Amino acid sequence: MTALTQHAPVLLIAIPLLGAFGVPLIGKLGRGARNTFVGLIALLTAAFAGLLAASVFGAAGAPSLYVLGGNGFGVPLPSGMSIPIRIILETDGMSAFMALITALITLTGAFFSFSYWKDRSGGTLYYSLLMLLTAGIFGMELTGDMFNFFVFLEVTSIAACGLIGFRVWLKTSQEAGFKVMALYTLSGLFVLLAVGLLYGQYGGLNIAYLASALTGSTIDVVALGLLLAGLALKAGAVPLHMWAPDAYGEAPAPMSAVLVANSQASLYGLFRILFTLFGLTISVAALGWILIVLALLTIFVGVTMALIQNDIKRLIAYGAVSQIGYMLLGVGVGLAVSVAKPDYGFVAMQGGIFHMFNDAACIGLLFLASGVIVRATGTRDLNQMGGLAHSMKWTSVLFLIGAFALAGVPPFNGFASKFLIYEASFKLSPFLAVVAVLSSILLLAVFVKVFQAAFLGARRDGLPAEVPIGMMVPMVALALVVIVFGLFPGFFVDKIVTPAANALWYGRDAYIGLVLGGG
Amino acid sequence: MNIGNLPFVVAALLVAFGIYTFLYKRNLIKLVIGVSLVETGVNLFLVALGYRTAGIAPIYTFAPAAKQMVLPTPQALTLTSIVIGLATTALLLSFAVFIHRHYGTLDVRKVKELRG
Amino acid sequence: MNTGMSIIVRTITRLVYGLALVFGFYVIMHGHLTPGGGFQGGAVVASAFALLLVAFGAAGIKGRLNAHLLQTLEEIGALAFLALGFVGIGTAFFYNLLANSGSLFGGPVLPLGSNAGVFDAGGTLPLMNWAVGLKVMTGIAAVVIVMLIGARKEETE
Amino acid sequence: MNGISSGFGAWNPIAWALLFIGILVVGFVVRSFGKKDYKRGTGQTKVFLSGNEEPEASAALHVRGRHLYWGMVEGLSGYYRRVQALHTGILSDYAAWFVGVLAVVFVILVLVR
Repeated sequence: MTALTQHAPVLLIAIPLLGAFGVPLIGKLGRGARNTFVGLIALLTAAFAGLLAASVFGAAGAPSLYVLGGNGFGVPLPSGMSIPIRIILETDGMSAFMALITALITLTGAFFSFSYWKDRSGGTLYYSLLMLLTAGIFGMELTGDMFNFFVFLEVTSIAACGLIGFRVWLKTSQEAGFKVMALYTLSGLFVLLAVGLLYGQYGGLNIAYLASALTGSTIDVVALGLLLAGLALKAGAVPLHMWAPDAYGEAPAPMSAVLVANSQASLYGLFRILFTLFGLTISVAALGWILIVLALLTIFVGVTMALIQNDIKRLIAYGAVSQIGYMLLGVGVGLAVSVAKPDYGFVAMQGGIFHMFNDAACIGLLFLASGVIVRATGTRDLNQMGGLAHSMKWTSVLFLIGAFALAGVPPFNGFASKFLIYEASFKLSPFLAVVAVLSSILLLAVFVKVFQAAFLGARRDGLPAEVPIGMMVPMVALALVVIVFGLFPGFFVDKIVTPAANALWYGRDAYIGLVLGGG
Repeated sequence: MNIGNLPFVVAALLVAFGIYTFLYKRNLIKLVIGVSLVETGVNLFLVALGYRTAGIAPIYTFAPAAKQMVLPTPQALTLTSIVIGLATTALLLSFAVFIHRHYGTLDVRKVKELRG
Repeated sequence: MNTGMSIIVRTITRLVYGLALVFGFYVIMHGHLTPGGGFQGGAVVASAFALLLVAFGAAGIKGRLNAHLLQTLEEIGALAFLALGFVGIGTAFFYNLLANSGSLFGGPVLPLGSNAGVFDAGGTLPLMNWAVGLKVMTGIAAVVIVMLIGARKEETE
Repeated sequence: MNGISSGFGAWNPIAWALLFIGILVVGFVVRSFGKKDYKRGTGQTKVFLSGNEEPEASAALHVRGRHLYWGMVEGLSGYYRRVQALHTGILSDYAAWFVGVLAVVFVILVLVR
């Protein structure tokens, strides 16, 4: 068991990759064999994510190291070297937290797809891309190396755009695929440029080494700007969010949820770079306020644009964009005060990080439910729906749970994290809290619109039947997560969120010291 | 100006041309070319980073024979970035093929069904 | 266009094709000794395939290069690379189990200085080069074939 | 264990849920005081719509998505006109936003450094 736990970080990347390249071969044996294989891979990945989280959170989020190809997996510096040269995976509380999110979303997405994608062709390629995307997201979250971060970023870009444009017979999906791929590539290249700038100055690519060597020169600041803008685009912060509704709206429904996990991984990369790589070598107050401004724009524009959408998936997509803003707000408040480190800064960080998990669970639930609705009615236009609650009782209840949770209605999980964000941002400036609360209320209004338009109304002819059990089980699982995290937030905040926030807020020295020794 | 800085200037120019192409050209294929130009600029920047004056190719057995070797890491980075660029370009061009099939045009200003 | 290009191009292609293949496989085989490796060699081999496609057209190579077979080989190459990573998992992922072991590819590292290099060294590295080379040559060839066929459809529609 | 505290505020969902259930119980108690001698199928149970006839339930009566929040969208039409104009659907504009944000971030970071 300990050996498995020690190898968990690399297995989290290697097993989905095995799945990605194995699926086309297994797929030749038939559909049943393929689905069994994909399910097995998804379960194994989730199990290893659980193992990793158990070991990391068991050690209260202390960082641990995995060196690829070394004489031992914990030896970062070969004899006679002062710079880590091998490929390094470094996991601390934050990485393990993100790995849990990714495992939850990809597992439910894969199992939902078995039923959702049953009567469509091209399933083999679909699962292959899903596995590749999973591997890429895990890679982004676990790597301890800037260049590998870029590589995994591009792996997720390619796999994600393959999935967005997967339905080649749909006009709009091709348009979305081109736009998203072009913007992802452009932002990815700027990230690479920043990596090059850092390498040119310090001669290393390891995050811990770079963090120990950074001086905060003008070139460092330029690199930071490139990284900030590039990753903000991939995370979908306003005004760089225009691709996000296209992407989430046009991808197959379970993949929209995985794309949200992908955006969160980019957000994780941004936080890792701001807190661990740059730390206090730069003006954190200014950076924090840049994040806060982006966050306020994201929250407000996302919600108000969601209000006027008539396409159900595009509407939920704008809702997802606005939730990215809450994470940015929480962590931005934390970053803005991270010199003085007052208590409310840490609370804000907790809120922002906790919201990542909660958002993934309820947005995942909503996208799966929207997939059910679109599949059942054959349209995405809200104006042509109505009365679905007569025949799809369970789906409507699940949708309502997801919508309430996302809008921050107590006692669901969205409220628990938003509560922390409201309280802490109020301490910094009441205006922030006002915008956050107001937008939450607007978001509830948005989902009242969806619920009224799609589920309520008189019984009509040709109402679709309740969804098969294969699609119901993943949705129920996500709804259970939403409710349990809503009813027992204290437990989860103590056990997993606080170590994750600690890793960013206080963990820089430990992160560096683990690789370079001493710190 | 030091002649050794010339590659960096060229890299910056390539990136600038690429962004210009991306922003001001209307044909989707030209947009892909713009992305490729940016990528080439970044790759050139990476390779130029690793260059050492009078350095030799970084072959292990030659190590003591020459004083300086060109840094191998940026070359490995460039190679990886070329591989990724190949995949993204192929994907973008396939999307362009399908867009032309569906929309009958490659004009970026007319491919705007998804808006608002 | 389906019948390929002029007789001059075809004749030159027949001459160059073999050379390109040999050079590509050389680059793959010597990846652990000289600059180059799996991707570069694979790209050279794939360029030979692309040359065939351009010179003889999609109809000319019909039945000789099968996109499905190429994709299967690509998966096998990728899986072989991952399997080589798993070989060393007793120590660490990607650990070079064969290096300096005295078995095949486990030859000793040569002393420094100009020499021809020994093919029988490097442990799992040459094997990884082969895996990557297989993946890249088949992958790029498959991409070229699929895009060519797609473009042809476009023309005839 | 199940509550969270931010140091200046606290949230306990179990206590909230108990309170919620308590309020529901009170509601049912109040409801049980209501009149029980009404007759079904008479005017006593009919929906009162300002004296108008109750329309036949049908799908045509359904308030559809685009009708909801019409007034609010109309009231904010100035804002929506501007914001919707930004989502042009043209890829070059999106990329221009990216370059613009990059420039602003550079200026801020280099100035405050």
